[in-house]
Amino acid sequence: MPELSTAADDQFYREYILDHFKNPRNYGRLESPDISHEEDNPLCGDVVGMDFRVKDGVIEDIRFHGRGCAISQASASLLTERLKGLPLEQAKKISKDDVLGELGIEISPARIKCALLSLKVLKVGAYGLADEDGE
Amino acid sequence: MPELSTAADDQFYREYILDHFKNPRNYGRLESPDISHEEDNPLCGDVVGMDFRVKDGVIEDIRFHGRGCAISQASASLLTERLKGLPLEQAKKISKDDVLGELGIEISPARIKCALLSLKVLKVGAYGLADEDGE
Amino acid sequence: MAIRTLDVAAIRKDFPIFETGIAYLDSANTSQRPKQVTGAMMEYFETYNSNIHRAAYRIAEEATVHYEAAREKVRAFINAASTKEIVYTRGTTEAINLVAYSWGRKHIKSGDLIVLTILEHHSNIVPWQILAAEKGAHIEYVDIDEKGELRQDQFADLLRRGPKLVAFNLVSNAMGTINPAREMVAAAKKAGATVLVDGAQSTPHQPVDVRALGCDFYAFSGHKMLGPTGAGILYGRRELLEAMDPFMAGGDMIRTVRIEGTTYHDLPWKFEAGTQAIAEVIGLGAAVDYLSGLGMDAVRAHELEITEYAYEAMSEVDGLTVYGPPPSRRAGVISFSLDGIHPHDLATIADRDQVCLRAGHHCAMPLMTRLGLAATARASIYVYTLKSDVDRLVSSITEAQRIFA
Amino acid sequence: MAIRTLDVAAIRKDFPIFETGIAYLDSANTSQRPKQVTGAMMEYFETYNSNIHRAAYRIAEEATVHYEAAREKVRAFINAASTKEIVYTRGTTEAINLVAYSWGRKHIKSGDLIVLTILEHHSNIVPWQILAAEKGAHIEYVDIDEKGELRQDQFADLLRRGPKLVAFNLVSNAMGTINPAREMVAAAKKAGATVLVDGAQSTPHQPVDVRALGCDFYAFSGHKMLGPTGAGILYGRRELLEAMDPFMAGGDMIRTVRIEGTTYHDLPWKFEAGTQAIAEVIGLGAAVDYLSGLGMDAVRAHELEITEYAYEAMSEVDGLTVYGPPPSRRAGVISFSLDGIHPHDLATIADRDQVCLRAGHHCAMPLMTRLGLAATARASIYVYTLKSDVDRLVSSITEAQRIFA
Ligand SMILES: Cc1ncc(COP(=O)(O)O)c(C=O)c1O
Ligand SMILES: Cc1ncc(COP(=O)(O)O)c(C=O)c1O
Repeated sequence: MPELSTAADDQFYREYILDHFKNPRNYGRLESPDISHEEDNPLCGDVVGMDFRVKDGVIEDIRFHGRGCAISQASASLLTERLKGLPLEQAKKISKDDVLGELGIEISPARIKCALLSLKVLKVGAYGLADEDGE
Repeated sequence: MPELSTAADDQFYREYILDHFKNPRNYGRLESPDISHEEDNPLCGDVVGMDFRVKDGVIEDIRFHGRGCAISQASASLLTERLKGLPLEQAKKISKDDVLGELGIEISPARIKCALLSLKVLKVGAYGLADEDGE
Repeated sequence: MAIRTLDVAAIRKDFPIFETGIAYLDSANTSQRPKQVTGAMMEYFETYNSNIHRAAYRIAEEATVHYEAAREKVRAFINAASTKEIVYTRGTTEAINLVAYSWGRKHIKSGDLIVLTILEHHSNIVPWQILAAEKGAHIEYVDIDEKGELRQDQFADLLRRGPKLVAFNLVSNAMGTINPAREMVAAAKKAGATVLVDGAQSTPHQPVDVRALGCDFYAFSGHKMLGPTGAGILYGRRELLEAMDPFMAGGDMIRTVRIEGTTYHDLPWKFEAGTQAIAEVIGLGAAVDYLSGLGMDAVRAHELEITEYAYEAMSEVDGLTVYGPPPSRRAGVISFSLDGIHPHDLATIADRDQVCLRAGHHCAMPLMTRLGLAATARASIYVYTLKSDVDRLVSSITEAQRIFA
Repeated sequence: MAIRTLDVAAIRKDFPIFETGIAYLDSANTSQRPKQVTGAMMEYFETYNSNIHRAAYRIAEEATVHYEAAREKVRAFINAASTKEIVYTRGTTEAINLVAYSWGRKHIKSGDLIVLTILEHHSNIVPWQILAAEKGAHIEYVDIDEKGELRQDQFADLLRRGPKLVAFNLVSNAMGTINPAREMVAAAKKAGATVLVDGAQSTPHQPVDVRALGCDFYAFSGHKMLGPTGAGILYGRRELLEAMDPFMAGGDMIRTVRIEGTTYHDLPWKFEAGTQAIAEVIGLGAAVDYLSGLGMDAVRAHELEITEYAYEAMSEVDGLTVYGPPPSRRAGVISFSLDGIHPHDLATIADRDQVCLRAGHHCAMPLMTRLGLAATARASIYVYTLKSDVDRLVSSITEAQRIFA
């Protein structure tokens, strides 16, 4: 059998991922946000939405909401931490690898979509980039 | 491998089958026959037709024509020999096994249709029995 | 007649994959395949590999004989009247699409009613949605009650409106519900409908008799019943199949092709265009032999035993909800959810223990929407399932609860 | 770049069937399959057997990875731009029917012209006949000249009439003619037609580059190129596939299914409804690896050598007529007839010597009618064919002539 990146390693549900899942940062909604966008992953039902307040090109405040698996929700929570206070221009440069790297665990192909859902919300919502190849 | 009836035996092209193929009996057409019918086997292009003269329920004269492989033509020739002078009522009783038996060789599944084409001409032509299951 | 019991230890020896140590609880998705099935395919590949129907040499005749012998095995297995009623397809999905195209395009008209159920697999919904949109027909879905069983009162009401077609599964893949198919077919026929039964989940797991069932069409997949991928069956009553136009066209399904026009072959070959999945059909024949050898009553009895065991074990887990009816009225499918733990996370944790569990919508999104769920976890069983597979699942669940506590 | 030569003795060791002693001269019908292909299928069955795309455990991911890796192999093999353009089907026939349904039903209108050739296989005729009859379109067939090559003058005339669709095979299975496909596609595209190329006989036997070819659709079968039965390919240019409706509907080809309506998955999965022929696709991937390893230039060179040898040997037989062009312009297919001996009788006699020869209309009845023949005998070759296989054929022919003298 070829080597596959696999979820079957003990690191998968690392403490801080579980922590972000159970105690999501920046969770909730903003009142009259400048940008608000939601995406879902119909295959597993994960939903992530984000509200942004932007001032002088900087993400001044951010909240996310949603439901779904630990990966999708922890990944959204982690992303909001990174985004808060970031110039939009820099936010644009956040890549898939950045997000996966931040999770710090091997994500199996079947769970990649969960991990990247919040990035999709950012890309499509905050600067209208349709993530054309989905994944 | 399971045992199959097979064409791969030395008896297949027995002398008298070749003889019937090369020197077909009752070959040709009848003038104003009482019954005339033709069938073909589109898959291999075999054609057999028969003309019958019937008097008092007896096949008084018969001719066949056609083209195709040795099996189909020899089988037609053999069948006409058997039919000539036979009451129609008895002709009706001729079965597949009779025809195959008369050929006296093992016919492989792929060639059964060749061997039975002339019987089909008899059944459909002489007394309108659609041979509903093909072979 | 006493029902034999399965010798599961002996059965498992026929499945080399179990040497990997997996607890395979996803048989409703696709089953494992025994050596007898792959061996029949390998025998074809290595000793008489050739095309069927068209050739004039020994190994091709042998291939043809095996290919057609499998059809007779399938016929006997579901008690159809004739092999003319057994059409090879890739699986249930192609079988249903064949009916939607060849029967549906001809018979469904504007304003016609098609009755489905909320329990259906996408393969028994989407082809009808497309057909209905094309023809201006409309679809009604029989709902379920709180036990996950079809609302027969509603079904009766819908029948009163004279549907042209009624299509439903005998067993739901998403909840395991065994529908009262015989009664439903009888009522639908009485109402004048043509009836298609999706047998994808029933054929592998219980005795099936299409004539007793009385339906017009019956579809199932080989890969869910120990056969290889790539081969499945459409059963159709002969009069209906005779009156239908071909679905696909090409080699082998024709009698004569002329520039001026074409005539078609007899049943069942009229519906089998092009080179078929020969090795796979031969493998399916071997799967039918294998199941017949076990006895379908024994298969059902074994599955009921494991299902009851699982149902009980899982009922004892705090925060675990099982969907659908009690074991006696369900097949070996247990759909469930855990408070606070997403099914995908559970499946990933189970996977660490080599427990193969399905998580998702099970290709039954309308049912999920109806239940207000995005996804469930699903354990499904078969002839090779052990009680210890269930035990392993339960300990994965416990482990997940520990992690997510 | 020097073309490698095939080590046929080594190749034959990969095909256990040759231990039976057959001289297999029916590869245009279906090829034999090497251990590498059946081995890849067995590896799936025995170590990671599971369904794809839908599951959340390791072996299912492994199955998905292999299934999609085969798509990339096929893409590279025919030099398509993207794996989105590679759709799995059962074979050439299903691929062409998919286009006839999903593209044809939408684009072919009353009065439209469809151009085919008299060299076509039934699979590239009958779907268009049915479509034309349904839509009130009509079909013209490009004829052949006395050498068995397409009459390009007539093709040019037909193009002037602005056909909507042009469909033809790159290599004829009945006569072996290699058509000047690149020029024909270019001319047809210039005339505004959509172009489908039937690659069933070209893909296995010569290098293929669909982008250089420039066609819109290209169809072929795995089982003719060392792959298992049950898996084939439709290549389609992305814009065309994007704009097409799904062919079959069911599991896996959807994004969301709701009672109110359904949205479809991205390419290529939009066209892959239901459980696919997973093991077979994996086997096809292994077949592509095998052929790529040999090098398609080397494959063609070997076949040309054997074809020339056979052509010469058979030209020396009294009363033997070979149909079609000289070896340099034909693939490894030799269609012929013997004076006074029906092809079926010849095939039966050859079979006694374990020589596997095809006899019949080769699913090309319009061509047979055009040639005034009911059937021909056909010898066809592949990577494993030896000159001694040809010698055995010639001695079977001599034997038949002795018997029928
Ligand atoms: C030129 C050509 N087209 C189409 C086909 C049909 O292929 P399949 O039977 O694999 O669908 C064949 C082979 O039989 C062929 O030779
Ligand atoms: C009830 C039901 N119907 C239809 C299908 C579709 O079967 P297949 O994917 O083999 O075509 C399935 C399985 O996925 C099923 O469980």
